[in-house]
Amino acid sequence: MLESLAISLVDAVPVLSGVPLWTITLLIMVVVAAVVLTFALTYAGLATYVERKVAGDIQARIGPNRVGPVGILQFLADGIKLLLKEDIIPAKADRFLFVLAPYLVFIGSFAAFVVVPFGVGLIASDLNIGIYYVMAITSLVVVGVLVAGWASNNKWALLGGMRAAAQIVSYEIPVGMALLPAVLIAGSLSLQDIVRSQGGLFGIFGWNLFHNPFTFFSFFLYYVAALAETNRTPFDIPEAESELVAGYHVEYSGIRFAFFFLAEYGDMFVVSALATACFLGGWHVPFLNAEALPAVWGNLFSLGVFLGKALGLVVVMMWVRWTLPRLRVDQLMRMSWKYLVPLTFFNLLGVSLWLLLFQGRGIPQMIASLFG
Amino acid sequence: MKARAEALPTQEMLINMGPQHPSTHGVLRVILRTDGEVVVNARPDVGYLHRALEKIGERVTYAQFMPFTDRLDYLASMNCNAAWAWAVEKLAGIEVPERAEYIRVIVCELNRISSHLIAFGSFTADMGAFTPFLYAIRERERINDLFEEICGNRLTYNYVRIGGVSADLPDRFLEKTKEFLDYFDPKIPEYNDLISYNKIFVHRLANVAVATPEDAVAYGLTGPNLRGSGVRFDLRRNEPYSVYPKIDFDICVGTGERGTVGDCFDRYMVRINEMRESVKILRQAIAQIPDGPVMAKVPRVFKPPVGEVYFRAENPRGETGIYLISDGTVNPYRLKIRAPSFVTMNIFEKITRGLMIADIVAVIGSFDIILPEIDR
Amino acid sequence: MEPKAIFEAVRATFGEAVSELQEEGFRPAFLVVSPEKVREIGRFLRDDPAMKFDSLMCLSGVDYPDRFAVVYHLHSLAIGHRIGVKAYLPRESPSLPSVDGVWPTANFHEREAFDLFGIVFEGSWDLRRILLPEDWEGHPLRKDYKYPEFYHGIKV
Amino acid sequence: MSQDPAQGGPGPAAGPGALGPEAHVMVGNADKFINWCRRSSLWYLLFATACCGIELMQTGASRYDLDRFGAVFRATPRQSDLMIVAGTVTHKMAERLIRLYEQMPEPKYVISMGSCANTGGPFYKDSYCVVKGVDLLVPVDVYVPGCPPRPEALIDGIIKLQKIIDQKRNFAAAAKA
Repeated sequence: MLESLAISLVDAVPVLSGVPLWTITLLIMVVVAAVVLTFALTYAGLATYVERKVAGDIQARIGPNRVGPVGILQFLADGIKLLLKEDIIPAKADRFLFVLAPYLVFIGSFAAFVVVPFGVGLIASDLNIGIYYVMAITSLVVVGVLVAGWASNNKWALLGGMRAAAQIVSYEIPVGMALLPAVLIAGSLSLQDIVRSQGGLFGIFGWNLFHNPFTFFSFFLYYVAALAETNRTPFDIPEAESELVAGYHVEYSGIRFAFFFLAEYGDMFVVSALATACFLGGWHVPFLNAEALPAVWGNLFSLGVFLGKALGLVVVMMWVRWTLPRLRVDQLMRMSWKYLVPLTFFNLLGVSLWLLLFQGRGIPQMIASLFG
Repeated sequence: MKARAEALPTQEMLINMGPQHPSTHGVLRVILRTDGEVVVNARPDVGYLHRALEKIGERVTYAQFMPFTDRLDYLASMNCNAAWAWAVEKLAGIEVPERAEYIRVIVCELNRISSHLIAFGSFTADMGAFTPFLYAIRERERINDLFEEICGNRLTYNYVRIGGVSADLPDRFLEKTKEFLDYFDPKIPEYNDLISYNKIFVHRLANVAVATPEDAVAYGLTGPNLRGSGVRFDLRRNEPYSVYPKIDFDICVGTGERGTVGDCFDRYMVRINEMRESVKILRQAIAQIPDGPVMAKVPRVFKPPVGEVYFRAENPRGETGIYLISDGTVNPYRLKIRAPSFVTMNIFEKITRGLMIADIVAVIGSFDIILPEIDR
Repeated sequence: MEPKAIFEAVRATFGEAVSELQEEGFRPAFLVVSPEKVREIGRFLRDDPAMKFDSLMCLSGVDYPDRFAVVYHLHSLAIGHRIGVKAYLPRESPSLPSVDGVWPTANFHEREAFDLFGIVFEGSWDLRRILLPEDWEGHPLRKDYKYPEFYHGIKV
Repeated sequence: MSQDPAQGGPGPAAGPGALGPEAHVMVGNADKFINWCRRSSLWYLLFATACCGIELMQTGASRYDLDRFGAVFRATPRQSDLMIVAGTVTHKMAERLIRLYEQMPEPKYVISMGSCANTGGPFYKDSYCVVKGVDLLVPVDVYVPGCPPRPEALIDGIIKLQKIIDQKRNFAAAAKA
């Protein structure tokens, strides 16, 4: 895809004709990566600010309001401050792994942004195995967390790392199973294809959420399991401030800690984006087809829609965090293996049978066909 | 499966929890021996806030010790003030005007509410739900405002004096208290909706760290912790002092409504229900309070007769006992404070065996311990 | 049960080990017992159906002008009466049997008395310093305690 | 840049001649920016020893809301910039307190909150085991008097600390050296 883009660029701009094609491809790659990363970091920074504001609102407080207008530059101050902090590596820590862990977590969380279908044409790389790519690359997070817990040579961190490993491994299964109905309906693993499959019918009844009762249920199963995968309350047992002090990142300071912190918000966005793409129709909105708009407007419009939906889900996560207490580690495991895993399997079976019986048509389509 | 478990050698881990830990409520240290997440043994190590109150008590006069009682249990300063005053009055045989006794009961019950609010809030925060804590503080601030009006301070009040209270209630204080009660009463069901009966919360607490009634008595649990184990015993009723006999209220006990009698949830619910009872007591006390003086004639420095007194009062954390020995001079000869939290920590090692690390936090929170009282 | 009656009943069982009843000026009244019999008397007070002192409210060490004492305040939840028990000890190497087998709650109190007075409770589960650091010198609540100048290089 | 900020100190630091005037402007602005970041993001260690801890909690809670100033609590010393010593420090606690301070990454600040932390407070005279002021253990930036200080007083202490941070000269000190 990038190569074809490079060829068309060379065709359009004659000056570039002497430059080897791979350089241009590489350049485009770098530019796309920079754009995605900038977006991801800005989003993560702003999300911390929004989190504090949401928390403040829920808790009858104000939240940050001194740093910049209405406190919006808070994330900048926090970020630069963390960057300038002393870099501490504990004496007894495993230096190499200790340094490596934050990058693993960071990469695991932000590399997933590559396949997020932000708009009609706004996708860094429309992989044909998009969903599997996300599931695979986000697994890097658990490796990073485990490594962080181990390398810190701190018992709280170790407990946190172990909890994280057990938790994320358990919840990968329901997450994957809950996403599969969307794949079945679209017949593709590419996220963009999945989004496209949800158009039509006033733009809202095509959503997989309303396709049939099983997918409706699937969305909530996915959201709960995904909440657990991002280590957010009520499933934040790897950090569990009141139990494990700060869990796996208890020994991390400065910018290394910032990586963990940003990765958490990155993760939140990724799972919300997946939910949006697979169940909430991605960038589809009622009564307006973004694909029919002129390219620039269509892209901008669909970007806005997609971000609106995904960030809405992120805010719901924050809301949940500041409302619910935390599960215990054994209850967490029980919830995954005894409830979520069987339910998602059941759901998958239900969706498959539905598709088989009704030739892939959802309830809205059937109703629509009833009325001609 | 069993053979495999034997093939994998495991080791117990020694974890040091505290003195700086978010949920030890201060500088408590717990030495955990764990097998993975399961606690084999949790031994409390106290004394990080030992400030030698008992030694100080021997070196100052009876009246001078009053400010130190504020710092004995800073979440319930009024109750500690009053307990000290009652103990000294019993030793020296001082009669207190009735209005002063009513004022003491009013401030004590207000402080009981604010102390239980912190217990409720910090407990839920320990369980991972941070928001109820801020709601509790929001309500507590209003009680602080009331106390600020009567004595000028928000935390360490030093309001009760030996022989009465330092000043009469300010204008409109009783009306404002009533307004607060009207505001506060509907909040309790709101807390229950928000968190008490939350499924996760109940699952975390029910059947965890059960203190049987026999154990609770043998290990000297008192106050809400004892009542949480289903023992109907309240010093305000069973060994009445001050004007409590004239006031009608229920003793809240643990009923095991979501698990076993004496589990963490029961101890928690006893506190929630006690706030409601305190509201009831306050309404009656406000209705009954007579006019009159608020201070008996007591010289600033006085010499009680030779003798020994053990007085105990029902404080938010349990029974605060004061053992006073007078040798007829202006200073106490010996002062021992039987602090409820200190005694409570005794049972900690016994009931935490086999729990998980997350439960340790729940146990500490459900006992509502406070460190200056443990260490004095 | 009145203190007088309790005194008579305990005296009937233990004889001279219960030497006097301190009543005037003492609330609650005290049975003065000989220290080596404390555990037996404690068990009797707890188990006797007429006594049922199931709760040890407080256990304190006291440094009287010429001798130490360990003071037990007992209360019966079942019956509702109270009594004090006092055992006088010599100032030189004070020690007496531990009662933590009778009332488990005694353990922390005994550790505290050991820490602050240096009274040794024989047969205790776990007699260590509780409030002060392990390497602290002296027992601060003794009347003749001299404040140290420095602790670990920090001025006291 | 990793210079000890304590060396900076208040007042003009960079000597003339070492750098040209344009460089001074740049250094000054960079300093201002860094100081702004540091002062706006004072994460304090969740560490309460005694009574003042309750006032610290209430300062962070609904009515006073330290979060307005960008100050949030962190449970681990590794991620904190500011240690608010809230309450009495005993000799048994002293070593732990020093260790906590040492675990915090530079630049770090200490606010001594309340009379006990300032001087030993009411326990100064008769107590054998209270440290007579936390400044015997760790360097203190701001002392907040009171027993316990009101939340307003603590907030004032934090604003005072922000002013101290404003006066630090990070680059200038480095340029001078």
